Amino acid sequence: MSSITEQQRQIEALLFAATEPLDLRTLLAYLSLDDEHQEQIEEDLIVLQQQYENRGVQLVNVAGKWAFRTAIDLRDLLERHKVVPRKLSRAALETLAIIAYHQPTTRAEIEEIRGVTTSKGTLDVLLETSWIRPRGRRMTPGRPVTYGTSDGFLDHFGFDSIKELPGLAELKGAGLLDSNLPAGFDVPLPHDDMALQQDELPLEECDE
Amino acid sequence: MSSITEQQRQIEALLFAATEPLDLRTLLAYLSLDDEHQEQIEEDLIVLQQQYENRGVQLVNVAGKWAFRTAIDLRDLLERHKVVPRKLSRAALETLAIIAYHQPTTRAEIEEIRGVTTSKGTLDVLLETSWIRPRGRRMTPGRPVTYGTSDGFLDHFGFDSIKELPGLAELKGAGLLDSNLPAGFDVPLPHDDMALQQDELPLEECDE
Amino acid sequence: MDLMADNDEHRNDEDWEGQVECLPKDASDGGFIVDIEGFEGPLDLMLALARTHKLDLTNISILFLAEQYLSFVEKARALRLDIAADYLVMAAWLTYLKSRLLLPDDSDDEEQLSGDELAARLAFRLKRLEAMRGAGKILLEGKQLHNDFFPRGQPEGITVLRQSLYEADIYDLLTAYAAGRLRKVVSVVHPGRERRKVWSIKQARKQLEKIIGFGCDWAPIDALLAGFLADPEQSRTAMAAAFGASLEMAREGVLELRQDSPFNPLYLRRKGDVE
Repeated sequence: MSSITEQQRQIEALLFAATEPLDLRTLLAYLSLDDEHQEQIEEDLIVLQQQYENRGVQLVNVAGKWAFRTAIDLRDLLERHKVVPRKLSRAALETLAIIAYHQPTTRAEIEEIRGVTTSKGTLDVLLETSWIRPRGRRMTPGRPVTYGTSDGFLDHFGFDSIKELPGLAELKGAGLLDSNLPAGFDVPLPHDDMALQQDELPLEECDE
Repeated sequence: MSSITEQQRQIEALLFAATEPLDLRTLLAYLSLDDEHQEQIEEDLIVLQQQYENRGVQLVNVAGKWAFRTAIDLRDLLERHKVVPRKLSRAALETLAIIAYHQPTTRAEIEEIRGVTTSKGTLDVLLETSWIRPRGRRMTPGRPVTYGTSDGFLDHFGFDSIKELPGLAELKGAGLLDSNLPAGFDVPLPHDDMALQQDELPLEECDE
Repeated sequence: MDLMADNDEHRNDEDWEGQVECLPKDASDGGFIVDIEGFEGPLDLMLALARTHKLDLTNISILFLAEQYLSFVEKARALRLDIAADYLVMAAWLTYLKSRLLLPDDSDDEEQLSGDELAARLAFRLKRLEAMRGAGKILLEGKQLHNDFFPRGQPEGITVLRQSLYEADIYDLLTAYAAGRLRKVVSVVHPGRERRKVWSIKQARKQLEKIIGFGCDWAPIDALLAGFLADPEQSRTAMAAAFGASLEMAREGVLELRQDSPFNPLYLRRKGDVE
């Protein structure tokens, strides 16, 4: 193996030992370094990522965090480790896709797109997977809860950010990411920033 | 990283994803190879072990089974110390104060002054603060441990000497004790001499 | 028109697996088995119809699709199937849309959307739903954790060791000391107090049996216990135990209880002797 600095060793060890992907802040804290060292750590991470590039284990970015994962092309070899996930119903999968591509979105908007009432159970099942999360409340009458995807979603599907959602550009181009307008208008991209949107209120403010 | 063969990649991924250390037989089975390949796999394992030798992660062989482990010298990195500020309970505060004023004092004496039993936990918490210390043993039946305050106590509460603890008059003046106290009520003048008192034995001499 | 003429394609398309039973199962004898339950709403039904007729969603004839939908609903109704309200609402709306599309647009109303615009909106919604379905499917076909890529099998984990740092200030310390000392002073003032007397239910019952043994008139419980209640040391415990005993005796049918309203005196009398 090529040479490795002590700090790279430490980062490697932390990421190997961690049970979850770690972000830069956490890495800095674990290494007892202050924010000034952020760039340096980022450089180390890139070096490590390159060192692992062709190996059976890879250093990947998920949800803005870093984690070691087995290489995708070895999936068949690892067949026996597969955890068969509970199969999502058609309604749940459809709802998940709508939330992912239209977030932040409300239950009413999901129903508008599906043309059918969404049962509470469908959202519950999705919340249970912890792939979606209630984000806030829309600043409209009734203050409906807005939903978005979580870091768990990105981790599970191996995306660094929701900008990597498959077909996002095509769907946007076709104007299909809009909740109301017919095609041909400028359509907002989904976003899962932790920060609330302009028309979102914090979840707690439900009085009124 | 140095070059890696496809089979080494596979072994690397298998050992990484495995939930327990793997022996050669298992590795062969997972790789769908027959026993003839045993030596070859062993060679691959040695190569991998060497590649990881100086890294943050190591390939170790425990009782004939192989597993990736975080490098021993980085173990400390995996233990993060976090300081949690905690408030002392009323009982602990009271016990601490009694020890401060009445030292050297035994548990029985503390209970006599407080009029309630002192739980072992209270003394343990105080010992944990390192504000009190066991001084010696009282020369009475049972040889009970005598407690006193430590330098840490003076340090924390900002005294140069234990004699600076306010006396009866000052406590009254501060309104902490009312003036209708029965005759004979007094507040001792505390002292925390390192030297044992006449009726104290060293801690170690617990054999009668 | 045979609504579900070519359904082989459906049977082979796993994406529509859930709707196979929505198609006519036994068309040979002319009977339709239509299970509208299998569809997830009117849009879903319309998408299924578009698929049946191999309609291109990007260039769809909403008029044609509307006719398919209406005829489907009509057939279902002819079979006297229960059709959920939203399917009927859609049917009514499509009838309206059809008329708007077929009749020349003579309205000058700027506010009102033309038939073509309404049709475009519907086409958009169908396309959007179809797109979301496709997206969900692609998502599942893509890589997934624990399925296509794996985390470390035995991560050591990073432990956080908590170390307590105790806080206390001198004022807390002195207050606690003074309070502790004072408490002792107060309790020392009453030394050697006798143990409080507590009535047991059994004891109270004995007393009650004695007292109500003589008469069968209603008597307030306070009066019966007057002798004991006079002693402040005993009044509470005597009352509580006597009340408990009286409930027990009432349950056994030995005595009766009466209270006219909450907080009013509780009356007791022996049962059975009256009449």
